[in-house]
Amino acid sequence: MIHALMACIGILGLGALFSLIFSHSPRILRIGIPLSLSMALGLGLMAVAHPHKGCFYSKIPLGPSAFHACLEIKLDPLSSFFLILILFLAWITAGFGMATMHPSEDKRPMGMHWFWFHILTGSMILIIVAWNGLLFLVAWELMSISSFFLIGLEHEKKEVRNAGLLYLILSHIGIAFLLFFFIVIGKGGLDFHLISQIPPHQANILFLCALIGFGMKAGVVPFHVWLPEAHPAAPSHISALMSTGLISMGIYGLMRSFLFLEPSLSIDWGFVIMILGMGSSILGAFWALSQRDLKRLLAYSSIENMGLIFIGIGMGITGLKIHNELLALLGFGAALLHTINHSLMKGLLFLTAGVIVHAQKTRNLEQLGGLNQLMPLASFFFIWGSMAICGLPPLNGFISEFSLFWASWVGIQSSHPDMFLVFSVVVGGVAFAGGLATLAFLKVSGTVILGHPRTEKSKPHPLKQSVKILLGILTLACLLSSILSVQLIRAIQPILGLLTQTQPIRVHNSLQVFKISLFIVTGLNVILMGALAILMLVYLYNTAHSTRTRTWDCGYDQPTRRMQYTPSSLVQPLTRIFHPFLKQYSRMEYQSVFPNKMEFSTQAIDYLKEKIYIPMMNYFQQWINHGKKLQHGRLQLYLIYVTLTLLILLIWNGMYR
Amino acid sequence: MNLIAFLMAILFAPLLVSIIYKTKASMAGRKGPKWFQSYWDLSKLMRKQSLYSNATSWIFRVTPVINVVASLLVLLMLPLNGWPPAIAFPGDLIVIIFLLALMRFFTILAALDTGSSFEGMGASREAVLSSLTEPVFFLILFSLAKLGHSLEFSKALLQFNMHLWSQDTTSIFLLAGAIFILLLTENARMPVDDPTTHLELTMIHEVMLLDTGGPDLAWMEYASSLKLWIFCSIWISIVCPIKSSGWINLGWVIIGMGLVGVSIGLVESSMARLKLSRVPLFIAGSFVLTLFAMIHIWSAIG
Amino acid sequence: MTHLTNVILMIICFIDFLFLVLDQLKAFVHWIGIQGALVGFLPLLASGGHANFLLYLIAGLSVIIRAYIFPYFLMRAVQGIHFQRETRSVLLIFVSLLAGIIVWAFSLDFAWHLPQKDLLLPSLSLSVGFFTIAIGLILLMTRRTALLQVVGYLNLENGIYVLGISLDMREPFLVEIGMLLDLFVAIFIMGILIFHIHQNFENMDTDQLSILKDKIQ
Amino acid sequence: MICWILWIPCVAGILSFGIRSNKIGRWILLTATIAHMLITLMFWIHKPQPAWHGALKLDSLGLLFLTVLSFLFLNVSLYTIQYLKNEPHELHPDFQNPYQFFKNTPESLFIGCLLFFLASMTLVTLAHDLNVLWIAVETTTISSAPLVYFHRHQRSLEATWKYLILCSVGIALALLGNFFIGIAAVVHGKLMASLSLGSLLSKAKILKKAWLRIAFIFFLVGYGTKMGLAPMHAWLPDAHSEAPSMISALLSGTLLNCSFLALLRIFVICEAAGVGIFAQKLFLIFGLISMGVAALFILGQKDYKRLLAYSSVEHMGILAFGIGVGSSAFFAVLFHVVCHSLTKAALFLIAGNILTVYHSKMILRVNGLAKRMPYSGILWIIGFLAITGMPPFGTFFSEFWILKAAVDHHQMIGVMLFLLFLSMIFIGMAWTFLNMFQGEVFETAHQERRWTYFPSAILLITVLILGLYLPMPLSQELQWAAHWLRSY
Repeated sequence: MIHALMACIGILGLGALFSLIFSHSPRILRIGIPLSLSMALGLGLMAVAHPHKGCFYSKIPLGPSAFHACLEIKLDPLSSFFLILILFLAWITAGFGMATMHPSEDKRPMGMHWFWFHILTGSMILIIVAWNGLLFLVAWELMSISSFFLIGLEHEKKEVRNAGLLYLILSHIGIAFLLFFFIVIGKGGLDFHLISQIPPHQANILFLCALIGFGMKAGVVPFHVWLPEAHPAAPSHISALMSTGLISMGIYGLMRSFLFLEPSLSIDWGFVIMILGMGSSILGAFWALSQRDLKRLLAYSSIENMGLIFIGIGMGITGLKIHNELLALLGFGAALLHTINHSLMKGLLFLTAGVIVHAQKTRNLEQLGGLNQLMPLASFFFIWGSMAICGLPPLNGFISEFSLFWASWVGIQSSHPDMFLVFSVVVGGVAFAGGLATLAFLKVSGTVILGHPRTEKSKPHPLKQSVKILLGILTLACLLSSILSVQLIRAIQPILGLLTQTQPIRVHNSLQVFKISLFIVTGLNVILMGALAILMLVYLYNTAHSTRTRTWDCGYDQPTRRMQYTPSSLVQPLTRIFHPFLKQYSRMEYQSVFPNKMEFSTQAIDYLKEKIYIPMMNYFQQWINHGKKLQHGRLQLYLIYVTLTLLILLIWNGMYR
Repeated sequence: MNLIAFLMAILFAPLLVSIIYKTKASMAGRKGPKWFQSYWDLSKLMRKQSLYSNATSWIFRVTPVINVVASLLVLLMLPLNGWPPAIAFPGDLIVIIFLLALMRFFTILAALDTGSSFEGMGASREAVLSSLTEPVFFLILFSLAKLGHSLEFSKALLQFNMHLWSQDTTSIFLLAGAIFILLLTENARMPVDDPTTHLELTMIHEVMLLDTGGPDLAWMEYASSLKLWIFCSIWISIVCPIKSSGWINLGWVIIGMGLVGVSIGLVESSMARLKLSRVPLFIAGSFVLTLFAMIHIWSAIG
Repeated sequence: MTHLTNVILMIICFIDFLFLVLDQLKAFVHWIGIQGALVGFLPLLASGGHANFLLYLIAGLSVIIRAYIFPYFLMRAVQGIHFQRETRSVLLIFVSLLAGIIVWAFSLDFAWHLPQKDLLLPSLSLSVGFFTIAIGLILLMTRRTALLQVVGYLNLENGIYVLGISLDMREPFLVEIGMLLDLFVAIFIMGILIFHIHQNFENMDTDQLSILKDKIQ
Repeated sequence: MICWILWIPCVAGILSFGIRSNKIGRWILLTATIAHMLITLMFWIHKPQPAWHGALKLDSLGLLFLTVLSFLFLNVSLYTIQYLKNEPHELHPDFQNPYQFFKNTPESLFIGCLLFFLASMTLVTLAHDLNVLWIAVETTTISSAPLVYFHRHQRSLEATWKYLILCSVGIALALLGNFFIGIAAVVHGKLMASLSLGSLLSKAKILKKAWLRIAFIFFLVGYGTKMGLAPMHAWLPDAHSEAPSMISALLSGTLLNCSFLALLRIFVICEAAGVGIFAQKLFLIFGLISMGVAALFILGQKDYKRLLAYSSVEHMGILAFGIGVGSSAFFAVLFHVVCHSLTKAALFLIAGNILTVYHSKMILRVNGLAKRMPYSGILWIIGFLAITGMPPFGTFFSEFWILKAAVDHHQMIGVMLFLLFLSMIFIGMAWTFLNMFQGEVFETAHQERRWTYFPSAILLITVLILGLYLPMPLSQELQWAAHWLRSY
């Protein structure tokens, strides 16, 4: 169904134009944009549903024709997977954006925003289906630019501007690496099917480039700096799309580049990726739990989850290299499962956070509280998402963590003795990251969602019908992707076959045991829910006669709202234990010599950024300032440059002979 | 037959708590509560009227049930020395850990739901400690699985017989020590937490239940006794080198449970509660034991 | 003829050395005029007596422009100027003389390496040409006064002209006229600019012409 | 026919010198440029016969540069007319130094010089003789110097002075290069070839390589000064920042190209004579140095017009790099010439608009373009995307293919440096452009006149279209030109 795919991309392009043209008429946009994205989703589904023998080629005309660039597109199982994911996420987030953004509130026309939104979606689709290096790069650049403009919707604010710039600059640095990668890999021809086998010494450098380029987009730890800045700055539906779809493109790219280089790669890459993954999952969780900003916390949690996905990929690569097929299958499988699951739950969380922030007008966790009493439904969604992301049964996060641990068990059991240690470290790391992430979300759910509102001013805030439906869809999706996990595994089997170069039937057979246990787990989840329901009835009967009163609180006489445990005090024991990693700036303010009012606040800092990147940048800046003295302003000096150049060249020419 | 372990847990879990109390009392030279005092307490609590803070929400209501359901599910997957569990499949040990995490998650949420600063304090401590114990727990269970060559927990634990004992004595000892520390930590036992003190500021687990009363408290107490049983049965299954699924197993279980209960009681009456800032070191001790065990296992295979 | 040519070349060379030690602005203008006149005569000497009308025309134009019009422009530009000299230390003069001698040696050497072809002028002309070019560049690079930079540029152009004549690079008539015209307009504009600089900055010291540079944070 | 395109601007220039009426002068400018454009278009249909004994000849390469020149000049003159209308004729204060008053150059003089500038650049594109080429390039300098000095204040005076002296010295060195080519052509004491391109190319094999190499060095330093290759670029930021914006646009968009064209002509001779590798090596080195220097000065730049000027240095570096890389990059280099000229000119024109509204060239003083000057703001951003080589603009594709050629020719270190410098430049540019574009402003939106942003819009749309679709004739001509470059 090549035509469906082309039509899907075309619709997105048309949608972009449409939103530009009707930029100033929100009423038309309100109909047109959901329509175009729904059509794109439908067409994408059609394209995936009827692949021509699993994949197809086509040539689309793009770029200067004289460069002889016939740009191929292809839909293989890996692409199909991401295609559906991206289209679904774009559809959901666009719906949310339509529902929550009010053109009347700020008078800017929304057309430009939706233009970039369509471009972003379209470019992600193009990346996924691109079967040509040039097309891939074009789409990748478009994705970066369009997401930059989406982040900068409220560019009047300085922090939004800075965040956007940081994002743009870092993605461009990533693109430099990708340019190198695709050009070198495309030496024989830019089309991917022309890629020949790369000699190992080159392959390792190339994979490093790919890792930096795609890692930059995925936001794994040494390259994560943009992520916690950009997500809070962007409007919520954009941060949701970025934190799910956009960073998944990094995963896609990494898998794709792995496929190109697979035969010549050394096993060390598996370890490197696992180390990166562990680093970003543990550090991401650490930073997440010490944040004071709701969206920053979620952003750091994305870093953590990207780390988990990277661990999965690393396991897959290691598995391939030690010829442990099951490990490879499970590693990649866990990575893919977690990509879906993370997208669903992080989408839910970000969108809910958007609702909360929009209603409460602050992202500061210390000021939020008792949301359950103000917006119960949103609170429910948030707790649901938190459960999912903490990997608690019966939701989908549990399934992917289960697969991850299962895969590491396979590694532990493998005949290679050292693998026991390697994968034990992985188990410990993942579990540690999981524990920290749980703490982070306990912090939000416990002190922000539950309890009393911290100020009297907070008002109840009902959700819009459409927002309810969209969030409901995601909520249900979190549950369904857990319940249907066996089907999901079966659906991604062709991808696993592709990634590990294994026959489909062998994939099917190798995964049989895992699928059975997954099936039992699913059964257990159902039992859990069933038992919960039944016992809940018993319990309700049991506690039917109940009264409501004030919190006892050990008989404390006058508890006030301000006395509740705050988010940062909740995690304080941990931040104290790990204070070298969780350096906090604290600031105290008092107003006069005899202070009657004092303020104390702490702020978690990103160790890597503050201690490495910023000093490095400052050093670089000094260096550049020294260089600027070359342009001194004196004509005589400039003439000396010319003469010296001439002399040096003449002398060099003498030696050249 | 597969349900014996499960039924025993349901029936005798509160009794295990009583054993601990009895030991502590006799060490202190008191007579102590009756053997079945825990049961009477539960039934009395069940008959009381419940009282809810107006800060609380559905979380608070659902937590007792989740606690009970999750621990029951775990028990369904847990062998008891020789007796196999009702459900067993590769990877069940992962599910066990996550079910325990689910319990903890909701307990902490319920504590925070009341908006009380005391309970917030307890929740904070519980949350931080559990985030530290979780990786250790994972490592211990995976090491056990490695020793027993199966990700199916019951299958792995069945391997802990004489043969394995004679082969891997050191690592089994180390792991048994590690899991005992974990048992004390997870079940709010003495060097970590003092469930019987009158000072709320020093408590961890109990302070979270300050606002829970009546039937809710009963459910919660029952769930925590089940949790204690869970850890004890894991410990017994490791330590006891004789596995048989016949009635003879009953003897081993009784001896084992009695031993565990008594030893917990002994620890409780001989040790003072650790300073809170020392508790992570206590957990680190468990981690170090596990690490040594793992290195031992590695050197054995490599 | 050769002797005459050599004498002229030596005078040109002498003027170059003079430029290294002079400090009176007006003297510079006078001497560059004299040099221009000498350079302008060279084509006639190079033709070996077979000069045609066009050659006379070009030589005439060249002499008029170089010896009369350029100095006139420059004198106009510096009229009413208060600073009449560019002061430099004696040490610097010695150093620059030394540099001049070294450059002279190099240009003698460089001229040796050129392929031996039929030169229209004695072989000394090549060295003198290069030397004049080098002195022009040195003037441009070391002098602070705008006027002296123009003198340096003219010196450079004279040197190139000497080289061109000696190597028989004479072009078709129109091309040569075009080159002369270009030079003429260039000097004309430079003169105007010097006038403006003089008006705007009180003196012609180009130290003041260094506002435009990249600011450092 | 070929002379017409030279004489029309010349005559128009002389006319406008004589006519004191500003209005007629502007009409003369417009008519001459339109006529120029029309003749150029006619040349596309059929190429004119050579003139002046083959010294003037239009080949594909020349036609390409001529078209860019003509198209750009037309747009710039549209802008210029609007610009001149808004300029005060009396003494007015300098906005950077309000205690100083100055008067503009008389308009008739300005327009006359502008037309001579056009004529001289046209001559560069047509010249097929190294001497004529030299005269033409020298003429471009002296005809543009008064243009730079349009605003007669101290800073522009300084800029003009530096421009004039530095470029004159450079061109003088290029003349020496001509002489050395002459020496190279001497065999057995006899001059074997004249300095016309045709004869040099046909007798390239007998040229002495050693002398040709020295000649090439002189040309590279000489014309390179004019082209703005680092480290000879120093006049460029000063002149571009102080000239009126449309002049900066012309300098960047056309003048630099002309010098590049001159270097290309020399390069072909070198290639034909067998010192192509040597020349390419030098091109490569100077390209990278230029990009590096540009990167150095673009990072943390304070003045947006200087920033654009340094960006021109960078792009000249890219062109030189491309030539240095090897024959498979020639097509992309020529394409890059087209795209860069149009983009940079558009950006300078918008910079002029910004300057008239904000009265400051300081980047920090300018923010919130998106709201205060919506049209210019959006064009500013589009220009940013185009100049930094973002798809789907033509610059992306040209840079991509230059890079690809470099990889294909195993210039790995070059490729890495290229990418490094491009990233650094992107950082500097992004910081500047986006901080100017975004931000809160409290003034109301400025009413923009249509002809202040139309020309740049046309130019940028052209770049966009070139990125998406390259018309057949243009592509053909580019290919022929690239073929001419590599056929010797």
